[in-house]
Formats: sequence, structure tokens, C-alpha cells
Amino acid sequence: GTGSGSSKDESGPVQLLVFGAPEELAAYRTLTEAYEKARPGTDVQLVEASDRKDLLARLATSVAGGAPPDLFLMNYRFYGQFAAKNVVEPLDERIAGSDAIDPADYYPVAMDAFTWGGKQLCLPQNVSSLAVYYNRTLFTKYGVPEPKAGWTWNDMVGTAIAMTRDSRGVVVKGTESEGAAARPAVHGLGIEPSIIRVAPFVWSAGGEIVDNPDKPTRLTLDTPVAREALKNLVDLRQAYGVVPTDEEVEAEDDESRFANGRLAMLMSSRRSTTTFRSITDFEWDVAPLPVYQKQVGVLHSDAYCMTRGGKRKDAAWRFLEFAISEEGQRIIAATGRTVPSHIGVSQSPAFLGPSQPPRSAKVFLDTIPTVRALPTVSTWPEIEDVTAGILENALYRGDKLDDVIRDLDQQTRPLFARGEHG
Amino acid sequence: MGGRASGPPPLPGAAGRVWRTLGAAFVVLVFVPPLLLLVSGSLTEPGLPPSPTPHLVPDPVSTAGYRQALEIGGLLRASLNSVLVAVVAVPLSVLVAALAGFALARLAPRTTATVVAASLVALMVPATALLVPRFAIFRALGLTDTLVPLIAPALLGTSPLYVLVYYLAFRALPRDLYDACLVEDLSPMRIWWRVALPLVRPVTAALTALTFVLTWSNFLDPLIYVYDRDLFTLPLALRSLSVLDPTNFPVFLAGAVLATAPALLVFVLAQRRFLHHDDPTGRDRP
Amino acid sequence: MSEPGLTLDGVSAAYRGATVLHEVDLSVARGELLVVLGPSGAGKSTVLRVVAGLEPATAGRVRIAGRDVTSDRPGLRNVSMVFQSYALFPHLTVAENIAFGLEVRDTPRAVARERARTAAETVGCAALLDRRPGQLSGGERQRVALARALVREPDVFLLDEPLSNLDLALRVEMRAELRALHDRLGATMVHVTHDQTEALVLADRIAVLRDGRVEQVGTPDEIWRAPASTFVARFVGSPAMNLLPADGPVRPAGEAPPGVPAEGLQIGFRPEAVAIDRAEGAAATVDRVEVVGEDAYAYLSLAAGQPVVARVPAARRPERGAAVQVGVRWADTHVFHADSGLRYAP
Amino acid sequence: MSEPGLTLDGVSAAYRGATVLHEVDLSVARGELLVVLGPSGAGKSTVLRVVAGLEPATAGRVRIAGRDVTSDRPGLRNVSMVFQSYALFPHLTVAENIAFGLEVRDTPRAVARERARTAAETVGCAALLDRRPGQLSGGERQRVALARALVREPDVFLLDEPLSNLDLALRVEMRAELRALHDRLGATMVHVTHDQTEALVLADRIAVLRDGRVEQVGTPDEIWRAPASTFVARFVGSPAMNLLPADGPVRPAGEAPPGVPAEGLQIGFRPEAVAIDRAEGAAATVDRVEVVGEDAYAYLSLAAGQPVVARVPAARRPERGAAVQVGVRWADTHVFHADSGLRYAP
Amino acid sequence: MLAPYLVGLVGLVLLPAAVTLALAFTEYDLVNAPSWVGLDNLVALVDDPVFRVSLTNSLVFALVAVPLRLLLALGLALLLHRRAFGVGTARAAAVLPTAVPEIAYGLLWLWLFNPLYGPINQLLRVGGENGLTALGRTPPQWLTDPTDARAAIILMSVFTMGETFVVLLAARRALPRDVYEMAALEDATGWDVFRRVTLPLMAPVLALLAVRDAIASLHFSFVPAYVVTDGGPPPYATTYLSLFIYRTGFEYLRYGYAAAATLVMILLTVAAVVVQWRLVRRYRGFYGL
Ligand SMILES: Nc1ncnc2c1ncn2[C@@H]1O[C@H](COP(=O)(O)OP(=O)(O)OP(=O)(O)O)[C@@H](O)[C@H]1O
Ligand SMILES: Nc1ncnc2c1ncn2[C@@H]1O[C@H](COP(=O)(O)OP(=O)(O)OP(=O)(O)O)[C@@H](O)[C@H]1O
Ligand SMILES: [Mg+2]
Ligand SMILES: [Mg+2]
Repeated sequence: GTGSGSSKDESGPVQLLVFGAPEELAAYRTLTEAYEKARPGTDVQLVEASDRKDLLARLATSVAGGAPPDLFLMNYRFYGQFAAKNVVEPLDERIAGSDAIDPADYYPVAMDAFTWGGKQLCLPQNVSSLAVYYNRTLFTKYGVPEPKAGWTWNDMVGTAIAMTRDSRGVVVKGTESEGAAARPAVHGLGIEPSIIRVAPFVWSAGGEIVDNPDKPTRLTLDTPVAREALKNLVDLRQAYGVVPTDEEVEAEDDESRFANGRLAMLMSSRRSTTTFRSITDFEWDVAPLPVYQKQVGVLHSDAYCMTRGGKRKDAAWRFLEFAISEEGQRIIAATGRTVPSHIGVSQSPAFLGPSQPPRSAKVFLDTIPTVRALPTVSTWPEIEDVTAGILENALYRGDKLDDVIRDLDQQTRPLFARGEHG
Repeated sequence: MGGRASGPPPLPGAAGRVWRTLGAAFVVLVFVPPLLLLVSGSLTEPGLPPSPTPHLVPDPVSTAGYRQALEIGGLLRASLNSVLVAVVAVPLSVLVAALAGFALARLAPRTTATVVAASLVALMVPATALLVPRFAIFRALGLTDTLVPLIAPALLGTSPLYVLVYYLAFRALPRDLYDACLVEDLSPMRIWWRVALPLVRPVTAALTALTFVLTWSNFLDPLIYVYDRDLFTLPLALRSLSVLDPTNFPVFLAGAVLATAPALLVFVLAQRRFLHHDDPTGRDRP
Repeated sequence: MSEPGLTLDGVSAAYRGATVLHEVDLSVARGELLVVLGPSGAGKSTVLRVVAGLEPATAGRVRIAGRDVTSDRPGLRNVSMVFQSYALFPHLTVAENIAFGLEVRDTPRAVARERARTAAETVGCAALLDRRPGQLSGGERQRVALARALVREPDVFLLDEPLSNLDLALRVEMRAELRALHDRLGATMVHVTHDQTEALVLADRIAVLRDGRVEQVGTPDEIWRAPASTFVARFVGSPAMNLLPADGPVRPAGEAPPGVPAEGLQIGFRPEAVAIDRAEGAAATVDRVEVVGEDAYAYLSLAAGQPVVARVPAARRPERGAAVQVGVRWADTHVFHADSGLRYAP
Repeated sequence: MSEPGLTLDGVSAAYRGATVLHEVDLSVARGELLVVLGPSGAGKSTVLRVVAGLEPATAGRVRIAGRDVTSDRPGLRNVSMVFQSYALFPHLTVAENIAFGLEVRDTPRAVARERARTAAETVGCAALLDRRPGQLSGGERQRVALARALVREPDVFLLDEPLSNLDLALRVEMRAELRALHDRLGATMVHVTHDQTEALVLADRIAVLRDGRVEQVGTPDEIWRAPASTFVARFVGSPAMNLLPADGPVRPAGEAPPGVPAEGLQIGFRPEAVAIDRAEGAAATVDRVEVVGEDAYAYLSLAAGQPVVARVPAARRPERGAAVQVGVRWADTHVFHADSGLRYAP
Repeated sequence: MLAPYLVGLVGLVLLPAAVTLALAFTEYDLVNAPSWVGLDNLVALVDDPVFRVSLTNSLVFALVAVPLRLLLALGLALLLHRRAFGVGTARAAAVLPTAVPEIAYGLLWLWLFNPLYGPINQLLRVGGENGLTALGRTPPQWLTDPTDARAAIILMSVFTMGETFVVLLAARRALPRDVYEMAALEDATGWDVFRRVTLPLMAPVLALLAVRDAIASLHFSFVPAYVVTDGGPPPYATTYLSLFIYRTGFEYLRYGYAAAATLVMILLTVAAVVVQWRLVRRYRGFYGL
């Protein structure tokens, strides 16, 4: 029993826990194969989960059961709870001793997101930000000017209003659409009511979403600036009706709606690119986020983390080195799904190559310097879930803004209180 | 009541039959269409923007979904694993359940009461409460990342419910039959095999089918205990297809159809063979 | 008594605390055929079940072929049994049912089947070998149950009303078969029946059970000629024996036993012993006449109202309402204590 | 015949294609009690099941109280039935079992229970009202089944061997109860039995079934005195009627019917008709003697080997091996065609 | 004969469950060693609004869904236990939803419930105008209105009663036939036969299934809520105990706290079961055993 189990563990392959759709997983498989080929004798086992929840369940049970995978890939918004619990092995010494990796080669914002208590815990493999995907063909058809860098929130609202049309192409106001009135055939904008979508605009307007980004204790959406940004967001649905109703969203999610040519603009991360590349009916592109005062983006980034309880740390590190190195980054970049965290690779044709849409892929890179990370609190996942519900009701049901802001604060306070910070 | 036939009485009832047929038709009408949507969805061409309305007859009809499901999802390999698990786990599970149910029916009332109570308690435990401790047990036994943990629930008869169902079925057999066996000096094992089991054949058929379905669609266990992609079972493979982007929905649906078909087939076979073939006494007429 | 085949020593048995057998003593010699008679609910089946080991004896000992089997499990007792409810296996064909006991004892299949066929022929159901019990008539099922018991050669056969569902002709035939089999095998048999003819014809000895107690054990002749109590006297024989106060209306002819008549005694005489055409005797009127083939039973009332039954040849039966004389002889008369019901021994 | 209570017109029935009733014609007058007799497997239960509507008639019509019920469902036929297998509800107590038929007909609960109690008393199982069937002896179960049928007042009672598991004393009593009930209610009853005494005593008329065909219908007297065939002759009466070639070893005394003896004819005479102590008669030896109470049956072999049975008083029974003379009279003799078995009418 | 089962029962369920329940009294995050906190978790649960909502949701779900499932399964079993044309097909059809893998099943319902394009609402809109039903009402907002969403989850779970159906079917077919003939002779109405014969004879199995369903209802709600509504519409319309426990334990890594919730859930089911088990008791000694 036990003996054979543990001995098997130490000699076996390096286990890497990842999640993603089959194509994404295929990309990781390419990566591990390339590694095994480049370093004969090595063995990396990809442990595949299909989504974040599955990955969490696997990770949690295996850690608790005493047999964690050696490496796992995780978003910075969620790694906090593992970091706080000492599951993750700090990498500073190994980075220092490595000649394949120079921290300076990577976008600092991403590197910073994965430092906890002053230590580099994980190494980011990608950096992304929100962008506005738009349907160029539709803009051309209705003669509305396309979004361009530096446009403001009000510009966006105006554009969205102009693009909200009924089936005859007449501009309509989506708020009348309840009940008997005709529904817009095309909506101006798709946006998800969540704290990560709200954050960049609050920042852009000069506000903060938490009282202390390093050691947050509460949400600060009650400041006038933040409140204004939030109100503007809610107005998209409640005042202008440019975003689909919740019923419509349930009926057809924004990504599909965009792909079907019935959404003029969609605020989303790099992730949607792969899906949209299958669009043949129209031409689309990306634009940076609109601004209030200054251009600010919000960070999306995943990193490789090494578990403290892993049995093959050296071998794991060697693979990590490879994956993060230029060579590994190129392989991943080729899939198009992510923006590489390696500055060099991200600016190379491997990523910017014009053969595939979006033409303005550079938008993703251009925003990186303006990108800010969300606070790293170990209870962040809970905070996101709680706020999502409240924001959803604010956007779609038009809950009173004061109540919304109060609820957001009250319900997240205990979570912040319970959370640990890096 | 040794010769007491069981099963439905052959009451003359052409009218009854018509009603039952109508009822059956209604059941089919309610239950089947949603699944036709599933099938038609799976026959849609993948890679197209998702249509908001499901069409009953896809245009164009395409089997590309199936091809891709097999390729991307590794469904072939996964099916093989699933079959492997089912082939071992289902008979084992039915065996365990039937034996345990029989033992319960024949043991002293006090023992029976204890085990029945324990089984009920076991039924109450949510699966999520078991994941972590079970993982620790399997790891201690060096069995993680093998198919064994997926087969292990067979030891439990897959669900204590099935043991209890067997228990009730065996208990309902006329006592004289057991007595007749005792007089012939049959060991409990042989009473079980020669007399008791054949007499509860509909129960066995039903539970076999259910065990198969349950084993076949077991998702949580492989998710936790299996790492190696080569050991993935069908639900796990299907799960990975479910996160495909919306344009590839037909691929996922194709996978779902492929995963459903065997379970359905097993049920149809089971009900043909045993449930339909009226009672073992052969008393029934067509 | 010769070598014992089966002995019950003070055996009691109970269902859920209600005692249904009270210290039953019985001894069946090897090769003897004992018939157990008794009213419904007397505990006849329970006796068999205790012998077979299907119910525990709450007191007493059971011995089979000299061996104390009281605490042996049923299978070790080497008995074979016909259940009152047949207990046929519904899922097995007739042939399989009959061969069951052999096959589970690892008799080669062919041999078992052959012997099953022979047994089926004995009970006349060879044509049904491939049917299932559900496809048989009541009598056919019973014959299969009988065949299943007969196919083996156990130490004791326990037959619980094995012929009750058979028509008379078949029953007579089966009865003869049973007797022949018994004689051939020298088997020890305990046979429960409520058919007196069967009991009287078949039995080496008869045990009469009443409310879980043995009322009398004896040869058919003893039971018939010297019933130990009014219960036995009335239970055996049909219509039942007439019972009247010894100093009552009917005064038998001939010489009375010493001490009789006296108060507190009863006399009993069977319908067959009653003459209604003689001149002497007690006056009675005919209430009702039942004709059974060549015989007729006349139900009479004595002047004082007591009922008396008489068997008369059907050809010479009296009319309903006719006035007749009831005459019996002391030789045909039994005397009992009126209170205890026990036989009076002068 | 008066008003018909139940009529079967050319009724056939089959199990899985095997015909077991062949165009059965039967007519039971309202208030008549018909006993169906026949060997095991003859189709007696099937007749009842067809009347009750539990098996479809493949041909012919069934009428109850003048109404054609052939295609009515069982519940509409207003019959009550005792099943050969009792068919007691295992989950109901005895009281609930008996009251079932009343309660589903919306008889007030109290009334139903009261009538159930009365019915239970009739069959002598009032003490068992709170037990479940599993806790009863075989005879007790049968009585409950009987009580359940008797508690209602249907157009037709169908009783499938309702007394087969009762002891003789109880059976005689039940038989009388049944008859009394029948007379009181004027109920139409079809009663299956294999007990001839029961048949002869109880029946208004008897129908003898053989292999799914009606062999003879008649009053008990007709069946006994003028059996329509050797089958009926031998089936009714125990031991069975002796059959010998008309021109054979035994030559009855008195005057022979016209045309007899002749080749191709058989004579039959019951054991009761045989005299073995007269001087004239055919020589025979005694093979075996059975004593049944006051009677004894002597099994004889004629010189030519044919068996003959004679009933003699037990007190004067011959010894085994004794040489006797077999004598009968033409008056007690029946004549049949040897090939068809049918009664010879001169 | 009982041995393998006992090994499974103890080794795979009772022991692990005991461990988990013991953890209910600790602070445990699945990663670091648990630390004893006594009843703190339970006390915290009482104050946790999300837990309270999930508890209520679960109870309401059980109260509605369990009887519905049982009734439907029993109705189908009684309808389909005898032969007739089409019955075999109907049996298979009734089990179909149970045979579809849960993930696919959830997605299928997402389609069916689609508020605008879903077949259910399209059907409801037949005869109506402007997206209203024939009665002039808006069709149910399956996925966005809290009440409708709860109804949707119940509907989904009702359709997966295949297991119950199959067990009942087998149980019905094992009942003795002659007592039904007897009942037919007495012209017992269908209702009487059902109430006085079928129901009591099937009572042990029914009671067992009711117990099982009551217990499992806390589980069946999991996949639909997880896949279809994700606990929403907000804030917690379809957040059931199972989902609450899963999230707290595995997503938020508060295993001890989740274990405490599990403990509450088990205590509740024990209470429910004790009540129901009396039913079975009443019918003990059924077949004279
Ligand atoms: N369900 C059945 N399937 C096939 N054959 C059957 C079935 N039931 C009865 N039979 C056959 O039909 C014939 C008549 O059966 P039935 O039960 O009417 O006989 P019976 O006269 O009542 O006999 P018994 O006195 O033994 O009860 C028998 O040969 C029997 O084997
Ligand atoms: N399982 C039981 N539980 C309780 N009482 C029982 C049980 N079985 C039998 N009895 C009772 O025990 C007594 C004897 O039963 P038994 O079966 O031995 O009678 P029997 O002499 O065989 O009668 P019968 O001739 O009617 O078959 C009866 O009063 C009966 O009611
Ligand atoms: Mg008995
Ligand atoms: Mg019969």
C-alpha cells in the first residue's frame, strides 16, 4: 500500500494541472511535448480540468489528500487563497539561479500580481486586458464612426445608442423593449455586470475600488467618482437600453450575440478572440477601453505556480523555466488565445502576426502599461461572487443605486475581514 | 403460495390496452422531443455562429460534430475506459448488492436493522463530504490515478439504495420457498443463486440498468481521482467538450449523444429481456 | 417398538410467544408410517416444521434415526417434505423442481433428470415436465410437490396434506402408490391428512392432535375401536359418533359393561351401529336424509330432542318425517366420562 | 329448468393456445347448487375463472342472471369467488380481508366490519380477525377465503375447492353451513370439489368434467345410479366401480337386460354390490383387505386374473389369501359399450 | 455475504463521512492542518444569510420536488407495468433523461428554458401575440425570475425520476397476481385497487424511495443549479445547500465550515427519515415474515 504509493510519486512525471477548453488544452499538450522533445528523458503529465471550478476541486482535494500536482496554472484573482495558505512554493531563489529567466523580460504588472508577502510565488504566462470588440461591418453599414483610442465613456454611450437598431435598421431605445414593444435587432454594447468590469472605469475616473489596495478592508464604491462610474454603467441598461436585458442575455449570451452580428460592441478580454476568428459573415476589430480621465485597464493574467507539497520540485522548475522562457512563450502565443507575458514574444510576429484578426491586436499590448491589478485577497473569489449578484440586479433590475452600494459594502466587509493579503 | 404467479393479471381489456397505449404515447411525446433536439443539435455543422433557436432539422445536416468530438475530446479512448470500468463495476456492484440484500433478508432482525440503518445514514451523506477523505484513503492505498477508485463504489452496490431494494424484494418472497431450500440443505449462497436471485429477476434487470447508468455517468469520482488523460472516462471527456466555445456546441452535443446512447441501449435491453418478458413463472400471455 | 426412526420427546413450539405445541411425545419406528390427524389449527403442520427444523422447539428433543437433531439445521436432518402450500419454485420447470433436491446434492444431472422423470410418472405428471408451476392446476402442483419429496431417499418423509387437492380416484391411486413406496423403501413417514379414509387405510399408526397436544396414538383399529376420548371418537368417523347420556333415552341391547349406566357417563355409538328398523329401541323421527351412493345417512331426533345419526342402505332409507326406532347394542357402544370426555374403563 | 342463474353456451378457453375447455355447455338454475367434479387438470378451475371473467372465453357465451356477460369485466359480473390458492391479501388482517369486498363497494365501515365478523363466525375463525394471512394455518387461510366469499350476496358464488384443507369434522360442518346459506339466500352456486361425499350430499346437480369436456350433468342420484360412461362410473364412488367384460367371468344373478351379454359390452358393479359370501358366483382369491372403520374393502382376483373390489362389513372381512365367491345381481349392474365407454341403452 | 458491502459501506462512506463530520468542529481549509474551534462553525452558520437562504431553498425544493417525483414515477410505473403497444418505448423514454449525462442534461435544459427562443416558451406563446401567452401573460422567465427559476430546477429534477420509476416498475411487477384478480372480482375501482392493494403492497419500496428522494433531493438540485442557473438569479434564488457546501468547501476552501453545513444537512435528513421510516414500520410483518 502506502510505500509503493509514495515511491511512485517521487519518481513519476511532473504533474501540471491546467484547465481550459480542448483547444487550449491541446496548446498545453504541444508545450509539454515540445519540452519533452527538447529535454529528452523528462516527463510532464498534463492533468486536465475543464474549467476553473473543476481545477479548484482537484487542486483542493489533492492538496488535502497529500498528493498535490507539482505545478498548476492559476489566475491571480484566485491564487490568493492558495498563496495565503502556504501551498505555493516561492520561486525567488530559483529565479535568481536561473539563466533562462530574467524577470525584467516580463511585464512587471503581471510579475507584481503574483508576489505575495514580497516573494515571487508564481510566474505569469500571459497578460491581458479588456478591450472593446466591435463589428466593423455593422459600423460601416450604419455609418457610425468606429471607436478609436482615447475615446471617452460618453463617446461610447453615444456610439452604443447610435448602434442600437431594430430589424429595419432604425435607431431604437432598448428600454421600451419590455413587454409588447419591438426588441432591438442589434444592441449597441455588451458588458458583464461584475466588479472586474467596473474597476477599470472607477480607476479611470480617478477613484478606487477598495480603501487600501495592499490591505483592503472594504469596497469604496461609495465615493462620488466611483458612484458616478457605477451609475453610468447601470444607465447603459436602465437609461439608454443599449445593452441587452437579462432575459436576452440568458437567451443568447453576448459572445454569441456578437458572433451572430447582433451586437455592435462587446467588452471582453483576449479570450474571445479565438471564438471570433471563426466569424466569416462580417469583419471585426478591437479598440481600447473608453476613458474618463486617464486610460486604465484591468489585468488578466495566469501564472504557473509550484506547490510546496510537490515531490519533484526540481524537475517541475525545469519545466516552468521552459514554459516561461521565450521558447515556451512562443509556442503558447501561437495559439492566439493569450497575450504572452514575455515582453519580447508579445511584440514579435508570433503574437502580432496579421494573418488573423483582429487587425489591431496591438491594442492589447498598448494597454498593458496602463493596466492595474485587482487587490490580491485570499477571499477574492467570494467577493467576486457576492458582488456579481448585486451588480447584476443593479444593471438589469435597476435596484436603487444607494442600496446597491450599501449592499456591496456590507456584504463584502466580512469577506475582506476574513481575507489575508499578500 | 408456491405456485402463486406474479405480475399483472391478464384481465381482458382491449380498452385498457388502448388506454395504456395512449398513455405510453403521451409519455413518449413528453420525454422524447427534448432529446431529439439534442440529436439534431449534434448534427449541426460546427464552427458556425450559434443559432439562438434550436432547429429540429439542422441545415445543413453534418456529422462533423461527431468526428471532431472523437478527435478533440478523445472520446474513443474515454469510451474504452468507461466500458472497462462498467464491465468490471456493474456486475460486481449488482453482485454485491444482491448478496447483501439477501443476507439482510435472511439475517437476524437485529443485525438487519443495524445494517439497514447504517445504509440509510450512508444514503444521507452528500457526495461532496466524501471526496477529500476518500482521496486520502485511495492515496494511502496507492490507487489514485488508476481506474480502481471508479470501480470501488461497486463494493457499495453503487448505492446503498440498491441493497435496500434487493432486501425488500428478497424479503417479499414466500417464506416456504426458503424453507424448502433449507430442507434440501442448500447453503445460503446456493439459495441465493438458485432460488432467490431468479425470482427477483425484474429487480436485477432494473438495478443492473440503473447501476450501469450511474457508473457510466459518474463524473465527480474521475474528476478527483484520475489525472492521466489516458484514463479519462466519458463524462470527464464530455466535460472538457462542454467548455468549448459556443460555435463548437454541436461537437459537445455529439459527445453527449455518444455518451447517452450506451446507457439507453443497456436500459432498452434490460427492459426487453426481463421487464418485458413477463414474469418468471411464465404465467402471462401475450 | 422396534428401532426408532423419529422421536419427539416433550417437544413444545411457539409462534411469537404463543405456544402451539405443548410437550408433544411421539415415536415413529423406522419404516413406520404415522398419520397425524387433527382439526385445522391443531398444530399438525407445526409438528412437521419442528421435525424438519424450520421452527425451533422451545422445549424437548427431536431425534431422527437415533440421532439428536434438536439443534441441527434443517439440511442436516435428512428429511424431505411436502409443504401444505407446495412451495414450488416458480421459476423452475416441473422437471427442475423435482430434480432440485438431487441436483443440489450433486447428483449427476442425467441421473437426477431420470429419477425426476420416474417420480413424475409415479404421481402422474410426466406430461407436465416442461411446464412452470404457474401453468399447472392446483392438483397438478400438489403432485409435483409430492414428486419432489419422493424423488429422494431421506431418513424421514414429512408429508403435509399431500393429497388434499387431488380428486378421489387419483387420491386412491396415490395413496396406494405412497403405501407401496413406503413398503418398498422401508421409509419412515409422517403424513398429515384430514381425510380419515386415507388415515385409516394408510397408517401404521395414527396420532390425533388437539390444540397442540397429542390426544391419542394408536393403530387405525385402536383409534376406531377404542377412541381414548370423545374428541377422538367424534373426530374420526363421518358422520361423527353419536353421544348420549349413558342413562339417557337410548338403551343398548345386550349386556352393559360393569358400572354402566351411571350418572356422569356417556355412551357413544357410530351411525353404522344404529339400527332403525328393529322394533325395540328409542322412538325418533327422521329430520333429514343424505344419500351418498349406496349409503344413506338419516338424521334423527329422539323424543327428548337429542340428535342421532344412522347409516342405512340407500335403498332402504326412511322418508323424512318418518317415525323410527333407534336401536344399538352394547357391543357397538363406547362409554366415556361425561366431564373429562375420557374413555371409561370399568 | 326454471329461471337460469348462470349459463355457459359452448364456452371454450385456452392457455397460450392450448385449449383446455372445449365448448362447455352448462346451465345452473337460479338458486341451484351445481357441483363440478372432475380429475385434476380437467379444467374445473378454468370454468370458474371463465365465469368470473378472469380468463377470456375463446368461444361461446356466458350469461349470469340472464345477462350476457361474456365481455364484461370481472367486477361487473357480480360473482364472488374462493380461489383455489385463496388469494388472500397478505397485507390485510383477516377482518380486512373479509371486509374488502364490502368496503370497496362503499358499505359503511362499521357495517362491513360487523358483517365480516359474522362471516368469520360462520366459518369458525372469529378468533383470528386481527392476524395476517401469514400467521394462519392452511385450513385457517381457507376458511378466511371462504368467509370473504360468503360475506357478500352476489348473483353467483364460485367456490374452488373451498373445503379441501379442512379436517373432516369441520368440513361436514362447513358443508352444512354452505348448504344452509345456499338455501337461505337462494343463491346460485358453482362448487368445485373432489370430495365425492361433498358432491353427493351438497349438490342439486353434478357436472362431471373430463379433459375440458362435460361428460355428464345430473342429480347426484342420476350420476350415481346411471353414470353416462365408464369414466363417470369409475370416477364417482370409491373404490371405483368394477368393470368386466359382459361375457366374462362374473355372471350376475337375475334377469339380464335385453341384448346382454354380448360381445363389445362391459358390465360394471360397485364394490358395495358385490357379495362374497354367497355360494354361487365366480371364484376369486383375496389379495388385500383395507379396513375403513366399520367397512372393509376386499381386493380380489378372479381366476382369470381380473381384479374385483368388494365392500364387506369390517367385522366379517375375509382373510388375505382366502378363496371367495364373487356374486352380483343384474339389478346392481351397469352396462357399457366397451369401445366408447358409453352407457348401453337396450 | 454481507462482507463486501460492509467493507464498502464503512470504508467508502461511513468512515470518510465521519472524518468530514469531525472536521465540522474545526477550522480547516483543506491545506493546513485543521484546528479545533468547537461549535464556532455552527454558530457562524446560524448568522450566515447565504446559508439560511440555501437551507430554505433546499427545504422548499424537497417539499415540492420529492412528492412530485414520486407521484410521477409511481404514475408512470403503474401506467407502464403492463404490456401494450408502445409501452416498451415509453419505458425507455421515461428513463431517457436519467440516462443523459448530467452535464449534457443541464445544457439541454438551458436550451429548453431559453426565455426567448426556447421551445417551452415558444409553445407557451402559441396563440398569443407580441411575445405573450394566449392568456395575455408574459411567459415564465425561467432563468431570470427567482420563482420561475426555482420552478425550472424542480421541473428538471422531476424529469430525472428514471431511477425511482424503474425501481417502482420492478416492484409493481413482483406483486402477486391472484390478489389483483380477487380485487377485480370485487369490482374494486382503479382507485380502490390502488389505495387498498397496490399502495400498501408497495409501501415498503415507496417509503424507501421517499426516504431516498428526500435525502437525494439535497443532491439532485446540485447539477441543475450548478450548470443551469449557477445559484442565481441573484442573489441566491437557486443556491441550494449542496451548492453552498460545494462552493464553500472547494471554491472558497472553507472545508470545516462546509462540513458544518453538511452536518446540519444530515441532521435534517435524519429527522425527515425518522418520520418517514415509521411508515415502513407500520407495514412490517407483511408477507408473514
Ligand atoms: N396458466 C396456465 N398456463 C397453461 N396451462 C394452464 C394454466 N393454468 C392451467 N393450465 C392447464 O389447464 C388445464 C386445466 O387447468 P385447471 O386449473 O382448470 O384444472 P382443475 O380442473 O382446476 O384441476 P385441479 O383439480 O388440479 O385444480 C390443466 O391441464 C392445466 O395444466
Ligand atoms: N406464522 C405464524 N404466526 C402465528 N401463528 C401461527 C403461525 N403459523 C401458524 N400459527 C398458528 O399456530 C396454530 C397451529 O398451526 P398449524 O399450521 O400447525 O396448524 P395445522 O394443524 O397444520 O392446521 P391446518 O390443518 O389448518 O393446516 C394455528 O392456530 C395457527 O393459527
Ligand atoms: Mg397445516
Ligand atoms: Mg383447480
